Formats: sequence, structure tokens, C-alpha cells
Amino acid sequence: MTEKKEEIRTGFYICHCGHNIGSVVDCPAVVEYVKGLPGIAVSRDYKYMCSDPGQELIAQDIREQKLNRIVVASCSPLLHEETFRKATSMGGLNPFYFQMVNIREHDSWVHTDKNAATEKAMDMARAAVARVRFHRALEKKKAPIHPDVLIVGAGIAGIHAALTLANAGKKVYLVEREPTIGGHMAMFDKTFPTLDCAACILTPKMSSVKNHPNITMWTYSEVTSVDGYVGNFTIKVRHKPRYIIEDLCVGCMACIDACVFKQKFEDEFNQGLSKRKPVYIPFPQATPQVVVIDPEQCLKLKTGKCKESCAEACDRKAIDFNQKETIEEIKVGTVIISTGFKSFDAKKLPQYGWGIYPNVYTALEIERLVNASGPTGGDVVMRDGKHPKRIGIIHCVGSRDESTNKWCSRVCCMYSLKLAHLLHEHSEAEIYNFYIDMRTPGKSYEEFYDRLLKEGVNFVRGRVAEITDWAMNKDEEDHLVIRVEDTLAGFVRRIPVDMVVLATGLEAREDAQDVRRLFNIGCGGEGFFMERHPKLAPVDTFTEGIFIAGACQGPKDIPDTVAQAGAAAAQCLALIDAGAIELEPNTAFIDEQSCSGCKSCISLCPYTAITFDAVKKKAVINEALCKGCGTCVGACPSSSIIQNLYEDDQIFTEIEEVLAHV
Amino acid sequence: MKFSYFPGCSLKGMGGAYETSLIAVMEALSVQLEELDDWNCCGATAYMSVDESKAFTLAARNLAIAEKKTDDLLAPCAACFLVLQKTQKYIKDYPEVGRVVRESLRAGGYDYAGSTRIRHPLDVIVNDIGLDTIKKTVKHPLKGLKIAPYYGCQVVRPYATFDHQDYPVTMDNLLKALGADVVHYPLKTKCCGGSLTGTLPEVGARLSNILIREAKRQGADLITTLCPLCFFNLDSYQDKMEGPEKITMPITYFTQLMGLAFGMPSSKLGLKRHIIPILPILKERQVAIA
Amino acid sequence: MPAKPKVALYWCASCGGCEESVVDLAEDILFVIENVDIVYWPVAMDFKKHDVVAMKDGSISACLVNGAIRTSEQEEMAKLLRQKSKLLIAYGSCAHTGGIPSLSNQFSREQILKYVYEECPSVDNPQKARPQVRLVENGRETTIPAFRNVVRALDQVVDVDYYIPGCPPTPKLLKQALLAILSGQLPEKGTVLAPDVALCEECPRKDSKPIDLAFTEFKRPHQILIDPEKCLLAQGIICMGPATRGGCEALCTKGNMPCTGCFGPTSRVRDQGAKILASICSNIAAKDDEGIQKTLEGIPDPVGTFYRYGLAQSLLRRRVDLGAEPTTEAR
Amino acid sequence: MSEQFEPRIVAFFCTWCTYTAADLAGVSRLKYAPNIRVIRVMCSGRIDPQFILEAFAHGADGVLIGGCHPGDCHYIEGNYKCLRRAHLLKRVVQDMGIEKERFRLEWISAAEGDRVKTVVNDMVAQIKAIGPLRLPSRFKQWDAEMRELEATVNHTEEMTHASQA
Repeated sequence: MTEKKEEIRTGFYICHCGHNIGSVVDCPAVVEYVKGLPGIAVSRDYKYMCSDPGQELIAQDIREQKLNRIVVASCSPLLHEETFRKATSMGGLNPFYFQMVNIREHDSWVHTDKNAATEKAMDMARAAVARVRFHRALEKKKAPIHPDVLIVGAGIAGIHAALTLANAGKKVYLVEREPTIGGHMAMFDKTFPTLDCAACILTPKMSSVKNHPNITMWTYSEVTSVDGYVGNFTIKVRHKPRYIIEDLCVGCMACIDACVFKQKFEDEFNQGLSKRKPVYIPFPQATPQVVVIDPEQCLKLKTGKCKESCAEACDRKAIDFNQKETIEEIKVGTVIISTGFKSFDAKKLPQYGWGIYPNVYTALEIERLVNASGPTGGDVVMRDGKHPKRIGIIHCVGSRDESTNKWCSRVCCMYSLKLAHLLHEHSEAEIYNFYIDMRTPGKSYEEFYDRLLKEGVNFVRGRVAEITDWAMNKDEEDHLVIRVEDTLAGFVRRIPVDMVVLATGLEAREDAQDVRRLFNIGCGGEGFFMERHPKLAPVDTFTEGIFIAGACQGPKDIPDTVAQAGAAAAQCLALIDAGAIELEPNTAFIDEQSCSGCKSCISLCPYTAITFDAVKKKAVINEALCKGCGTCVGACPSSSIIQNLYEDDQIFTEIEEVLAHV
Repeated sequence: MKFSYFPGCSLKGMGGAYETSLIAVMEALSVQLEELDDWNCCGATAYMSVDESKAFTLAARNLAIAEKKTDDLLAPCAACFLVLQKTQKYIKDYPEVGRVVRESLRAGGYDYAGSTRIRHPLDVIVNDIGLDTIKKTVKHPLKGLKIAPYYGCQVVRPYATFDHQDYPVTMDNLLKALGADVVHYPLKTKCCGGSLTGTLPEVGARLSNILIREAKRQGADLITTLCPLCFFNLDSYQDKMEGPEKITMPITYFTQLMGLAFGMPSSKLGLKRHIIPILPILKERQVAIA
Repeated sequence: MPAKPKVALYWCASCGGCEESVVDLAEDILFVIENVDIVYWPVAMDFKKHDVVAMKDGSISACLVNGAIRTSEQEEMAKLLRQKSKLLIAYGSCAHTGGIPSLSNQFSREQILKYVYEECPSVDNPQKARPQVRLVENGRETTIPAFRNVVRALDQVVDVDYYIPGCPPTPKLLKQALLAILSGQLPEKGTVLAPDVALCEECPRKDSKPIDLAFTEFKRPHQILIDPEKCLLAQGIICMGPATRGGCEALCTKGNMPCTGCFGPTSRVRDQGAKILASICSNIAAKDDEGIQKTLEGIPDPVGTFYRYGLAQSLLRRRVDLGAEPTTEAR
Repeated sequence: MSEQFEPRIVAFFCTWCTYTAADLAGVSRLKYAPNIRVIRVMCSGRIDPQFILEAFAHGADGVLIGGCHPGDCHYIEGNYKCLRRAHLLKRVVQDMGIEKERFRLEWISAAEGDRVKTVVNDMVAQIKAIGPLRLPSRFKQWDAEMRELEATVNHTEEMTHASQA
């Protein structure tokens, strides 16, 4: 390609980022060094390049010094590339005549040797200054945004986001894996610190979801495939058979009464504290009010032989044993993932005796036990039929622990306080809380802790060593003994109790990795979905148009979950109302003259963006389908494919120049 | 399957029943054991507190000999198992320790690259051979025999190489596979008194008696263990037990129970080498003895 | 009548095929003789070096040098001819990219001499005699050229104006080049005088190439009966065509043999071997280490396969752990 | 050697995983050796084997590729293409006399900031142990033999390289 030779006039700017860069990299020295590089017209340092005056500096220099290339050495391009591209275009230059050098995340923050860090900054600056010469003017392409939204997971986060979007007039598909929406919150009794009833605040929202004309609610359904890109996703949803025609069932439960089975299967909603039949409704306020048949348990579905008294009992003929799973395809523009969390499996800490001693409970079991609509109607009666006189609540089970999960689950201190209050209220038992540190940061949270202290709950500071039924003396006999080092008193204590509650922590769901792959988003090391930026983009992911909300992103309580759900909904709205999104122009194109039509590239494209033109006998890239990975470019045996922003010459220059040492 | 076998002093002495029964059951499971040539004392835990680098070198000499044989090293005694593992880990994790040990070994004509794998027979039997094979080998299930599984402190602490540190279950599962009833035994990893029985006998006896009393309370017919010192402490101090009621609780090695279930003659299992006789309870529970 | 343009031809480290390719012009050779004066062509005409030395600098219009540069004599002649010529043209793969001789850049000078004069099975040399740069015997001195450590392409020794690729170049390309020189209508300096599109463009098998190769194994030409119609890559045979400049009229693939890359890469490519490697490997079917490794077992000698004609001009040039022994030292 | 040898390592990181992981290492203030120069590409599939050879030819002592873990590629399978090329390129590079420690492919997810640190430190230590590659100076050393001729050819007609024997 022969273009008119222009005189290169490059502006170089290095940012001190306060002390973040300036305290390690000798910015003035870099400025002086860059002044000696070819094509440099301006070389400056500035305290904060990303500030308005910093950006204006670039724009002004472009206008006054007739700059035609811009290089900024500051933080990661993932953070501020857009900012400086805008500054470049503010000056009247095409924003792609810009290159960024990451001397903060990749230099000043990770190195301590100032000379080495400064030398590295010079190398990278030199490479960028050389690379930017090869830049070309590019235009961003626009992708229209389909106005419909998919929300995956209908706990409080999904429900809140769905209602927010639906109220704004957007069509929402809310997909839930379980037979009912509501998630974990539906299992809770009261919520901290206000002690208002979880069901009272949640169930109205659940019925709003059900009745909202803009919400398509699919329970007992899962997303199976995701194709496309921001604004234009094609989603396949699998509807599992409930063996009930959903539109016909009114939730009268006559079929449940009629079922030949006794109540013998573990009730998942009640954490196994009660039993149910193969045909069941998860809980009284389940939404939709539609029963479901478990095919693993139902006699008819398992063996084909049953007198089908349930079907007989159903006036509306809603039972359909021949139901098959169906797959539905939808188009949406944006997605919110709100798949929630998994409670830590207490079996992993056998020294705490869950599953060994019947009177050891998890917190979620207690939520059901103290619930008025729970398995005992709110009576705190233990598995052995007795009422506890003393209860120990153990904090940080599966949290802040090197051998299980390192993180703080954020909600356990508060819910342990809540359960202490509720258990005491329901049983008048004496309550002991065993904690490492009390963590109550939240509006009115510390006050709630204070209230519990005044209510006479005992607090022992120490990580519990074990729960045992071995009695050292008479007092301990027929009790569970909590052995703990009381770090305030400074000795080991053995505290006999009747009931133990394990404040299990929050983990990522077991299939988080599968969901992550499905939606092409990231997971952090601990397994929760990763946000694009921990502070500035907490509900964005690395995939445009896909947002996360609630505990799937990390442990959080209901207020934070709802806030995130609202934020995710707002992000979707912002995209939908903009109507289109600008995409990076880093797509690849084929130099038709040089392409030999060898077809090596065609099958390499995962998006089938490359086709073979049978007339010209050359490969052709459909720009709309190209996502800009550059795999075909790397593979083209005659270098006839060019990727915008990552052209061969640009990268070769970068390689040569980072190595062209002073 | 073939292993180098490190008996250590106990199995050649007081723990003779452990050795004979181990060799018998391993043979029945077609596992070849080749006793390590010219092995020496592992140093046990005591020597570590006297002179660490000499103690490490002493133990490492065995690892060096085993490395030449290339087979994994089987250490049935819980103390040997721990000391050899600790030596291995320290040589690897602390280059300075490794350097000193290697230098000392070289002075004696040995060299150790660090590749020997140290295994406990319980781990090998349950995780390598597998419970399915065990179940198939059982001829006389130990039906009705109630057993308290006692692991002691050393086999899972501090290095939990094959089971949970506080609540191991490997031996529980093995005993169930033999057909026995395993009682809930909350003290399964608590201290037996260790060498205190030698230095502060009242304290040592008290600790081992706690274990016996709890096993009784949980309804056990006998306690089974995998550590010669535990066996000794539990078996030898029952006459020193405080309190009104007289308790006798037979103590066995897990390998003895395996041998019984495999239908081996009692002569091969050292069943007579117990202070608290074991045969009466076996008879009472109608355990077949070949 | 103006004097005819003067033309010189010279050979360095080459097989002689390039010289023959000139004769392959057949009756067109008459056209050449009619239009130019051949002033130097050691293989065909009796001129000596001193005749060239006597010429005025720049008096030769065009000099075609074939062969790679391995000896001090070749170096010297390249420099001399450069000095005397207006246009210096690298003719054929060896001068262009190093050619077959540059495969020896995988070995040290000592390895080569030792093999050739001592270890080669057909050599009978009990005294292990080696050629000496200078030999004085009976008061008479003999010198021979020094054998360098590195094989070089022509432009790694002297400035080159144009390249005519091929092993050997086709008569068609030679004729086109001569016509261009005679008419003075020459492209930008440094151009390779052949199409800048890969061979597939002109290969008759092109249409039979599937879009999805998904290699599961590679075969060498002698291992299978090659289908004369079907794309060779589609048959699992390594064909360098996609990464090799066209212009040869697909002689090899028409002859039922894969392209081995003699025309070198297209102008946008810096390393021909790396590029064919990239395209072939990308199209392997396996996704796991083991499967990939197994598929790649079918390429036992990647350097010899991918850099058959171009090792001297590849990015690494030569096996990098080889040193540089003194070349003029006599022992 | 008076000055300690500091390896120069060129790294090609895909923007979605390893580049982000390197950002995370920065945000977490992890400290690692300053010998690495990162070149960002969108996907490890973009990494042309020529880039690796170019880096070596221009003086890199080591080249590191960082991409998403298998199955995690932002572009579905770009990293597999990278892996396949790396397999054969490793052989080519070694056949050409470059030690295997100098060319490394690592899968580092966006969450593995600490892995960036470990890999870089590890690679720097390994390359320090085997010493510099520095091809430009080797090229120069190889080409020094051509100067022998320059010194003599203009003075005499014949080859008269003095024998040193």
C-alpha cells in the first residue's frame, strides 16, 4: 500500500498518576529521553493525564502543534484507552492515531528498582512511539441493540432486575432452574437488621413478576447455548418437563393429596427437615403456583406402573406424563446473570460434626426451623425431639479459613446475630456465639449487634476447634461440647450445649465454571464471576452486554444484591436506549490482491466470518461477523490478512523497539 | 504391586504382631514387600528435638537407600511414617536443610535426590488396592464385632496426606469393608499419652484410659489402631485405670482384623501377643478363627 | 549504432541448474544474444577475472549472480561484480534466500569439514588431510579460497537491486526480467521479479482444497500414492504452496509433487518457515497436547521442511549456538 | 562479567486473560522482575510464530506467550491454535539451537495475577542461569569474517590471506 508520505508529528505524554507512577518511574527522565526519538514534536509529563486539564493538554497540543500521533504512558489501556482516544479526537485527530503505554499496572506497581522501572518505561514508550507511526485512521462500527433482556436466575437479584427493566417498558425473559422463583431469600425467615419477614417483602415481588406483561417467566428451565454478541444474542433455553401443563394447573394440590406415596422424599426447600411426595409444590407461596413431578421418584414415570390417582384427582387434566423437554430460541440484546451462591458444605469440616451429630445444624436449616411456615411451624425442636436449652452458633464455617475458603462471606456475622435473636425468641435458650471478629459494616448493623449484646447473648472470641460428644465430666454428659480457645480470656474452654448452628459461608455455585464458559465471562480464583473492574465496573463483565448481579459475583447481603441488580438493569437500559453500541474496529480484512485463495484461514474462524468467494477464488471476511481475535491473521501463510490496530508492521515495530535498548 | 518396606524398631520388637499380620495380609493381596537393606532407626520424634540436622540425616539415609530401589517406601509405624515424611518435606522446602543433609549423606557414601515416596499401608490398602478388592478377599466377615477406630495423632497430623486431619475415615471404611460395625469414636485422633507413659506414667496412663473408657461408652468391643506406640500404651496400662468399674478393652492392629476376615490362621496374626487377650471377645462375637 | 547493453552472469555456491535455466530459454537465447553483449559468463565463455577487473565501474548494465555465498572467493567476486554493474540481480533461490546450501547453516564449519573429508562413507582419506588456504610446497605457493562459517544469500554480502526467484527460475521469468531491463521499465528497487501472490493462486489443484483441513496426520510423498488431482495438503502432504510466492506455473504440483518453497515468501512475510508452520499447525484437528504431538510426528524435520531454500534469509539465519571459527587459519 | 546479566523477555499477552492478569498483579502490588516487556494482542491466536522469531532475532533472551486456559478463550478456540503452533515452533526453535527455557507458553487466567509473578520470576531465574542469547551480537560476530576480505582484496590481485600457522 503506497500512501502519501506525511510528516510524523507525535505528542508523548507521561502521567505521574500522583505518586503511583511518579514515585517509581523517573517521569522527567522519560520525557527527556523521548524527546530524542524520531518524529517527536511534543514530550511532556503531567500529574494526572486522565483529568480534564490532562486531556485538554493533548487536544490543545494537537491543534496548536499540528500533532498527528499521540502516545500516553499511564495506566492500563483497559482502564483509560477510551479516555485518551476521546481526548485525541477532541483535538480533531482520528482517535486511532493513539497508542497507550501501561507503566502503572505493568511497571511502577510491580517493580521496586527505580532504575529498572524507568528503563522499562523508556523501552515501552519507544516502542509505542515507533508503533503509532503505522497507525491508521479507523471508524468504529455500530451494532444495534436488541431491546429484549435475558435474566438468568430468579432470586432476589434476578427478580429485582426483571421488575426494574419491565417497569421501564422492556421485555424480559427471566429463566430459573428451580420449579419456583425466589431463590435463597424465599427460604429465609426474617432479614437483618430490621427483622422484617423475608416472605412478606419478597412474595409480592414474586407475584409482580408472574403477572407483569413484560416479563416472560420460565421456571424449571436452563440456558443451554449462547451465540452472538452484544446487542444481538441468540439464546437457547431448555424447558425441563414438569409433567404438568403449566397453563392448566391452578395449584389446588389435589394431585398431591391423591398421590399414592407417603411423604417420604427429602424436601429440598426445607433443607431435608421435612418430607414430601414425588408430586409437590416447593413451598406455599411458590411462583408459579404449579406443582412439579420428580421423575426419579414418581412411580408412573419410573416404572410406568401406577394407578395414576393424581391424574384422576386433577379436574383440569393438567397432568401429562408424556411431557418432553423442549428447547426454545430467543433473541436478546443484553443479559444479566444472577445465579446466586451455594452454601458451604459443612461435611467438609467433619470436626464440627454436621451429619455426625443430629443436633448440629447449618444456618439455612435453622432459617427453615424458626420459620412459621417451616417444617415445625417455627417450633425449635431438634432432630432428637428435644428442645434446646443452650445453643452454640459457630461463625466462619467455611470462611476465613486456609483449609476451606479464604474469604469472608460478609453475611454470616449478621445472620448469626439474627438467628441468635430468633432462636432465643423461639426457644428461650441460652445462646453462645463463637466468632473470630465481628463484622457488622452496614447501615444499622452495628446497632443490631449492640442490641444482641444487651439481649444477653454470649459472645466468645475464638475459632472453634471441634464439636464432640465425648464428655470430660458429668456436666458434659449427653451434651455436645464445643471446644474453643477463648482468645479474650486466654484459655481453652469446653462449653456444653444442646444444639449447634454452623454459620456456613457463601461459595460460588458448583456449575459456575460451566455458566462462565456458556456466557464467555470470567471467574475469579475463588470461583465467583469476575466483574470488569472491582470499583468502576462492578456489574460489567469482560464480555460486552453481559452483566452480573448479586451473590454470583461475590458474597453479599440483600441490600447490596438489590443495589447491584438495579445497577445491572440500568446498564442494560443504557445500552437499549442508546439503540446501538460502538465496537472496537479491530476487525480483520483480506488484502484481495495478495490473497492466493489457499483457504487456510476459513475454518479457523469460530464465527464463520470468513468465506470463500467462488468467483474471485479468494477468501472474504464479513466485517459484521468478525470479532477481531486475529487468529486468521496469525495463520495466513502469505500475510494477506490485516487486523486493524494489530497489523503485522505495528507489532513487528513494537517487538523491535522494545528490544532496541538505550 | 511392590514396595520397599521400612519396619522400624517397633515392628521388629513390641510391634511384632503388626509386622507378622501386615506381611500376611499384604501377601494375600499380592503386594510384594522387600525389606529395606541395612535400614536404620528413623530417629523417631525424640531425636528431632535433640539435633535436627543429625536427625534428618539419620532418617534421610533410609530414604536414600530406598531411592536406589525406586519402589515406594512403605512405613507402617506411625512415628516412622511421620518422621520420614517430615524429613522429605524439610529437605525439599528448606534448601539449607537439604544441603546439610545431602552433604552429610555424601560423606557416608550416600546420595539423595528427593524422589522417594513414603506411603502408609492403610493408604495403600484402601486407596491403591481398593475396598472392592478387600471385600472380595474377605472370607469371614467380622459381623457383629463393634470396633472403635483409633488413628492416633501422627498418621494424619501434621501432614494430612491421605485423610482429614481431625476426622479421618479411611480405617472406618476399611473396617466396614471387613464386615465389622464401626462405632462413633470422637477421640479417634486424640493423644494416647505417647511417650509420657515412660516419663510421667500417671499422666500417660490417664490419657490412654480416657480413650478406653470412651470406646467402652460408645459400645466398642475392641479398639483397633495402626501405631505400635498407641497399641502399647492402650494395651499395657489398663490395670492402672482409675475409677470404680473395671474395664478391659482388647486392642488390635487393623492388619490383624484384616487377617481374621481374610480367614488366616491366628498363628500368622500374632493374636497371642496381647496383654489384654483378644480371643475371648472374638469368640463371644462368633468371629470365625481359622 | 548505440552499443548493446552489457550483461554478465556468475555462479557462486550453486548446483549449476541456474546456468542451465539460461539455456532453457531455447530459441529465445538468440533474442538475448541479439540484444545484449555477454561480457562475462565463466561457465560458457572464456573470460578471466582480470578482464572484469579491467572494466570500468558500472559498465555492466546487469549482472545475474546465482548461488549462495560460502567462500571468500564468492564474496570477492560478488563485491567485484557489484562494483562493475549498474544492476546486480540475485538469480535463483540460492542467491535470493540462501537456497539448499544454506541448510548447512544448521552445522558448524568443523562439523561439515570433518564429515566431508573424514567421516563420509565414500571418502578414503587415512591421513585426514584437509584443504589448506595456503600451501607452500617445493617453494611454490598455492592458495585456495577460505571456507566461511556461514552460508549467506547474496544481499547479505552486497547490495542487490532485484531478485529472480526459483530453483531454478523459469525461462519465462528470466525473459520477462531481461525485457524489463532492456526497456528500462523496472519496478522499485529490491523487488522480487515474480508475482506477489502465493502459489495456490495458480495451482491447478486449488479447487479441490477443502475449507476445513483438520489435519490428523501428515504423510511424506513416498508414503502414499498421491492423487494427481487433489490438493496435496488435503492428502496430508506438507505443501509449501500457501506460503510460497507463485510464478513457477506450479511446476511441482503439476508434476504430482508438493511445493517445497523455492520461490521464497511473499513480500509481506519475514519468515517463510514460520508462516507455513502457523497455517499448517493452526489447522491441526487435535486440541490436547498429546494429540497435537502425535499429529506432528509426521513432520520429523521441521527446519529442513520449512526452510529448505531459505534458512540464510530466515529470521534466525543459522543455528544460533554455533560459533565462528577462524576461516583463514591453516593448520 | 562485571555487570550482572539481566535477561530481556518479550511477552505476548492476550488482552482478556493474561494481560488482565498482569493488570491484576499490578493492582495487587505484587512484585516481580522488571525484565519483561509486554506486547498486547487481542487473542493468543493472533500471535504469529514470526513474532517469536523476530523477538529472538532482535535480542530477546526469552519469549513468553500468555493466553486463556484451554476452553476459556474469549474467542472460543484461539488459544488452541496458539498451542498447536507453539508445539512445532518449540521444536524449530530448539533445532535452531535455542534452549527450550527461552520459549514458554503459559495459560494464565484474568484471576491469576500471582501466576504472572511466578511465571515471570521463574523464567527470569531460568534464563539467568543459562545466560544471554542476544542474537544481534552473534550475527555481528558471525559476519565479522567478511571483514577479512575487505582488509586484503583491494591491495592485491590474489588471495593472500596470511597463514598463521
